[in-house]
Amino acid sequence: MKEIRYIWGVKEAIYEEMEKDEQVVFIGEDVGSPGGSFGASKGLLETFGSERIIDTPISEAGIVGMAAGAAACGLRPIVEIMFMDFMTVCMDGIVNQIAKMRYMFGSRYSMPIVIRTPGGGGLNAGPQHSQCLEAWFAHVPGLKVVMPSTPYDVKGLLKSAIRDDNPVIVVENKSLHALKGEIPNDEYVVEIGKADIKKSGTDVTVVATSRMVHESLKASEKLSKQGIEIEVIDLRSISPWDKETVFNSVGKTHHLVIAHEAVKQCGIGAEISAVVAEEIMDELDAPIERVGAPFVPVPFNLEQVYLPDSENVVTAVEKTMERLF
Amino acid sequence: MKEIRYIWGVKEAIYEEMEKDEQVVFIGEDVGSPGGSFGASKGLLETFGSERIIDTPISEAGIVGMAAGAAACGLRPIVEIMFMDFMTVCMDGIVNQIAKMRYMFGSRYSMPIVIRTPGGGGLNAGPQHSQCLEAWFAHVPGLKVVMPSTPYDVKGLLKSAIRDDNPVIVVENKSLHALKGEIPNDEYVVEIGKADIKKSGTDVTVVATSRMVHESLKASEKLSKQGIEIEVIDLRSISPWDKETVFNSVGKTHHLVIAHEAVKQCGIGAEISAVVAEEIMDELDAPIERVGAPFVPVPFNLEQVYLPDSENVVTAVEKTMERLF
Amino acid sequence: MTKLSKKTMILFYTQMIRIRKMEEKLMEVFANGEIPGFIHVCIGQEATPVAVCSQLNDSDYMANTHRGHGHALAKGIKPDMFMAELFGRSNGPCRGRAGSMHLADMNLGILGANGIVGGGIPIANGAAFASMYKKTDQVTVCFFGEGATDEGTFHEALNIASVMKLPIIFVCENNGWAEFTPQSVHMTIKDVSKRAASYKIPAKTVSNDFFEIYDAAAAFVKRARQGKGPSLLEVQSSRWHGHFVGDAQKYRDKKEIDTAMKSDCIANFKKYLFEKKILNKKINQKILTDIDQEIDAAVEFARTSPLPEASELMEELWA
Amino acid sequence: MTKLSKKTMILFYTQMIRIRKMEEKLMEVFANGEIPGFIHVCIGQEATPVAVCSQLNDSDYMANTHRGHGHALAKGIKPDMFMAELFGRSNGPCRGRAGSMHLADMNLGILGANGIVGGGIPIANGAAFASMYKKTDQVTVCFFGEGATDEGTFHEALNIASVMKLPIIFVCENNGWAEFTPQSVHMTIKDVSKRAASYKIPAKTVSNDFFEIYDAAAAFVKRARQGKGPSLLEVQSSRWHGHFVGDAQKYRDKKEIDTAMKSDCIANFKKYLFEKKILNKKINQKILTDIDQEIDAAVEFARTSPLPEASELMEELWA
Ligand SMILES: Cc1ncc(C[n+]2csc(CCOP(=O)(O)OP(=O)(O)O)c2C)c(N)n1
Ligand SMILES: Cc1ncc(C[n+]2csc(CCOP(=O)(O)OP(=O)(O)O)c2C)c(N)n1
Ligand SMILES: [Mg+2]
Ligand SMILES: [Mg+2]
Repeated sequence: MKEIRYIWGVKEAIYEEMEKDEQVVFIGEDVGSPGGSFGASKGLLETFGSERIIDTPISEAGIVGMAAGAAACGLRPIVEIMFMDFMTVCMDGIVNQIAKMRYMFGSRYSMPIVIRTPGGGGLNAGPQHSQCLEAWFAHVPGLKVVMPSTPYDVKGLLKSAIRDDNPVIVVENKSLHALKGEIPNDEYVVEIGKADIKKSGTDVTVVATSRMVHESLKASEKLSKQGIEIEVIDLRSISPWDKETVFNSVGKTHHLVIAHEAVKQCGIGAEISAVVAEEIMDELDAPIERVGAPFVPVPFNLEQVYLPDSENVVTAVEKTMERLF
Repeated sequence: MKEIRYIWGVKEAIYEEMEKDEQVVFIGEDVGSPGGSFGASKGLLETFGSERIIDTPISEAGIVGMAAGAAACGLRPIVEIMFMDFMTVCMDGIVNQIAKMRYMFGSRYSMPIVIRTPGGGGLNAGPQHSQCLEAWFAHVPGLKVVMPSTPYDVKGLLKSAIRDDNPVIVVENKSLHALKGEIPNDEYVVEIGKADIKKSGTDVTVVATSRMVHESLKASEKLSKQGIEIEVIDLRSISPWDKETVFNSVGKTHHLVIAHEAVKQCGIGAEISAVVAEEIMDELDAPIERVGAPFVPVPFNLEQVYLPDSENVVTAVEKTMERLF
Repeated sequence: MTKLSKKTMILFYTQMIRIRKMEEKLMEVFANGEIPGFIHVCIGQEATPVAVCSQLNDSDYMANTHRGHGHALAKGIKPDMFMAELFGRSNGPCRGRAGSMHLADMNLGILGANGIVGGGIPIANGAAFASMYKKTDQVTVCFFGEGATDEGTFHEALNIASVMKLPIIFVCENNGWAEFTPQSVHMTIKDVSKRAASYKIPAKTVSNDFFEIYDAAAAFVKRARQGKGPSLLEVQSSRWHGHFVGDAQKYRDKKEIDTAMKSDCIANFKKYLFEKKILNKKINQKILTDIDQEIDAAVEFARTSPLPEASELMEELWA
Repeated sequence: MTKLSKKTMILFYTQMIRIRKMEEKLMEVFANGEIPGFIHVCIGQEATPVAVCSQLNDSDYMANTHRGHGHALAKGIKPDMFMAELFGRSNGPCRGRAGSMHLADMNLGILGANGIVGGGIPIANGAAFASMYKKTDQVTVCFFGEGATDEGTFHEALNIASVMKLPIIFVCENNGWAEFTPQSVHMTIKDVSKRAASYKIPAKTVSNDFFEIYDAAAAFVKRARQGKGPSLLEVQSSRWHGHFVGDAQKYRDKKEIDTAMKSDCIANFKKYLFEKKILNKKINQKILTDIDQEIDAAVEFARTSPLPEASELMEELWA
């Protein structure tokens, strides 16, 4: 085992897969000699050269479209979109082209594309650099969406994403980039679509994504002191998401809280809540609670107030415990 | 009363509001002398001239951005995006700029913009001309989203949208454009955020949007024959949506089906299902059922199989009736 | 002017005729209600796809637009396969899921028509990048209309192609109309080729004359194949019919259409062949008859091809 | 060269000094951790905002970018209000919700800095359209960097401005760098002004010399005010510091920075003023001292301004 930072997990995954497979190329703004705005490609240019580490103009739609064509012709591009908020300038490429090309062209070829992008707040970067838009992509058939929360998961999931023959959106969280964690020295991957129980418990299931996994773990410590043992499920993949793990846990705890950083309305939490209520309503001893950001843009100054945190998880857990039929 | 087509309701709303308020302008591709791809602006150029009916290049991002600036400087632009699928090429303008400008600039001015766009299938127009993406916009704080289903509603809601000092996305459905319906001769508006009970009933609440309202009404006829009286609520606005009307109905029927044309995952149905299950779970005598499109792109050839219809509503209603606690 | 063998010229003529007759037949079967959705025909513009695609090998790539029948046929799709796709049949190259507006066939390097104006231009770059990366000598041709050059993707893609020196030829078929809007309403320049200077890309504007297009395309394709980078070819083309089949063109001056029809790229080519005695009435008649038969057979093939099973809907979203 | 009164020239000099000293102070307080988020300073580029905005009235509009402090100050924002916004205080023009990267003040025609590269360009068109529509003689100035001209929005917006003949002046501050990437990596042309030809928009490239910028801007603003349409002004500017404060510019040749610093737009202007005896040491010292005081006061104002209440978060999303 070794301890690395989250962003190094990203880099190691790219590095290892590029070494293994010549068809993998990495495309983005400032990803060459600068090594990327968050350092994900530091040193990669030196190893793989400018043919495989491609520094582009500020033209996200152009980049994503190029990745689409390259994938259709046999390459396996990884695209970095510097901030998730910038996905708004290349939605056509992602949604109308990449997500649909395989299916609409008769399922005759594959579209192995990874789009990596950091979302979320934490840098006081304001309304146009802090959004969590993953639910949009989960609403689009033909895209897989993962949201790793630890160095271990990001490395393993990114490697799976690169090997996947389908388009995968990999959503990082800026505030996790510096997070340290252990990973094996040997090669490993994390399967897309599998959740991970980050802490087991018996009283309340907390399904969390990305940064909110850590907030839920923090909440867990506080709640433990009150005698409440929550089970923290790190969803890891939001499309497809791991119904089995969630259902098993709810079947045990009979209480569910869902926590993400995105606003609640039409977020992935709504989907999970809906599916649980539809399919295993009888298992619930109390209404499901969702934790998410308030329904306003992310303000530059009040980010700390804005961001959902462990306190919100504690409150939601307590609320769902209030009532026992 | 008079009978008009849905698309004429659109035009009448624009016409009346442009007559009343000089600040209203209409911007889009082929909207001038051609009168718009679906005829929404037929004849408007003759009345209002090319200063107010603005034919643009094929540059959706440019158009939407222009509307943003114009609204910030006192105009009240209505933008036509020809197909909802093309919203993908102008998401930045809508999401990062229009939705946020008021709030992020200190709530010191208003952003009266309407973006009209037809979504949905029905024309066999294939994967890039048939999508229902309204949930994306409902996920964005700062946007209102309406989905009128009748000539009456579209005229009234569009008029409200034009008068609203906030950005409103008006989602039409192409297959409804030719629909006829009665509207008053006198002026009226329909309030944004208010649902409409299109048919009352006692057994199951069916919350539907847009075209699925009509499918639900069709389902209602079939179900009546089996002795099941559904209450069909036309949500009309999806952000904000009318919790009160939905809750009242569920409080009466204790059964809920939600029907929309978009795919279920992370659709607006997930949100409604989640909110109902969270806030009034005790009212439910059976799990909520959602009706939505299958999780694949809209194929050119199998559109009829793809589109959710009255049969799906019937099945969902029957399923939710199977179980009575 | 490039020297072409008689046989080759007859072949090009045949290809142009095939496209025109195919479009005419499509208008007919569409009017019958046999084809769902909407279709955009390229009658009047046949010279460009044939002149440009004749420079290409099967392994070269081509991306095109909603008005894409001519390009697909010129790039080598068989009429029966083509028709089956437009009829939405399961045996079409896209299993009928794509139809006219998204037709693709990677076996022939056809990257796909596109329902999004400007949507295909960055994708074409990707194909060009892939072949450059693999160090093959493949080139990519990307067709689009003058209307598409107002989209941001046109700009981004040409800049990227220039920076990366991609082996790609951008071909703008300037037919003067974007749906119901004439060029003068949506841009202030006349020659779209001027836009290439923003990226230091060589460019040329040619008329709708087959040989002019052919020569310019040959030079640009050669350039790309030699690794010298992208270029932009603009053809002053003309659209005879409506934007889509069923559009009565009420917005358009009859005289303008008449003028366009008078300088028919096919008629001019035919006249040349007759003058040069490459073609005579008899051969011409045979060509027309053969193509009629071929097209009738394609329609019949499509009509009798299996409609998709409902179960196909959910098949193979994922690789 | 335009004739300017001594008083005016002193004013311009003062404005440039104010911007530079403000940026220097910001680097200091940012390093202290007093300003959240990140900030982009425009040291080295001060001539452009001052020369351009001096052509404008309060009622004229201006849209700018992440590197927007200079533009906002030149367009008339008071240092204390400016600083309060950057400190995230409730009494800032945007209630502290915008900060550096989105600062706007519609009372001064400041449409807003923008966190999205290229995001502000179409918005500026909208302001220009509004004033044209209302038949005022307002003009709009839109600032952006050379990196932004690779975005599709640049292309779409310039084309629209041309077609609509909007009263707008596009000003590209070409500082040679987009984040950590030099211009040559992301475009193959040198003069961004060449891109205006795609839209038949008059354009000019000038050096970082105040008077050159001033004269070119004056002509273009006059043109716009007379209803003659849009124009593009490119300034060959230079960025002395990192992309954001804290960026150590390891990717950049020291010599290049030294060269840039040697042709300092402010030093050159000052030299001219000294030579022409418009400025002397005494006046200069007073200007510097006054501005130091003004800036200190602004920082003090911001520091002592109220932090937002948590309850403000949910206030007035809707009008
Ligand atoms: C992004 C987008 N905007 C608008 C449309 C609608 N549309 C389809 S074709 C067309 C005109 C295209 O004109 P041009 O590029 O000149 O091609 P032509 O039809 O003349 O071949 C438009 C506006 C679209 N399909 N996609
Ligand atoms: C759409 C988008 N892509 C990327 C970025 C990240 N980014 C911020 S500033 C910048 C460079 C801009 O360069 P330029 O336009 O030359 O302006 P300068 O910083 O030199 O003033 C980039 C890439 C962004 N903010 N928005
Ligand atoms: Mg055209
Ligand atoms: Mg720059």
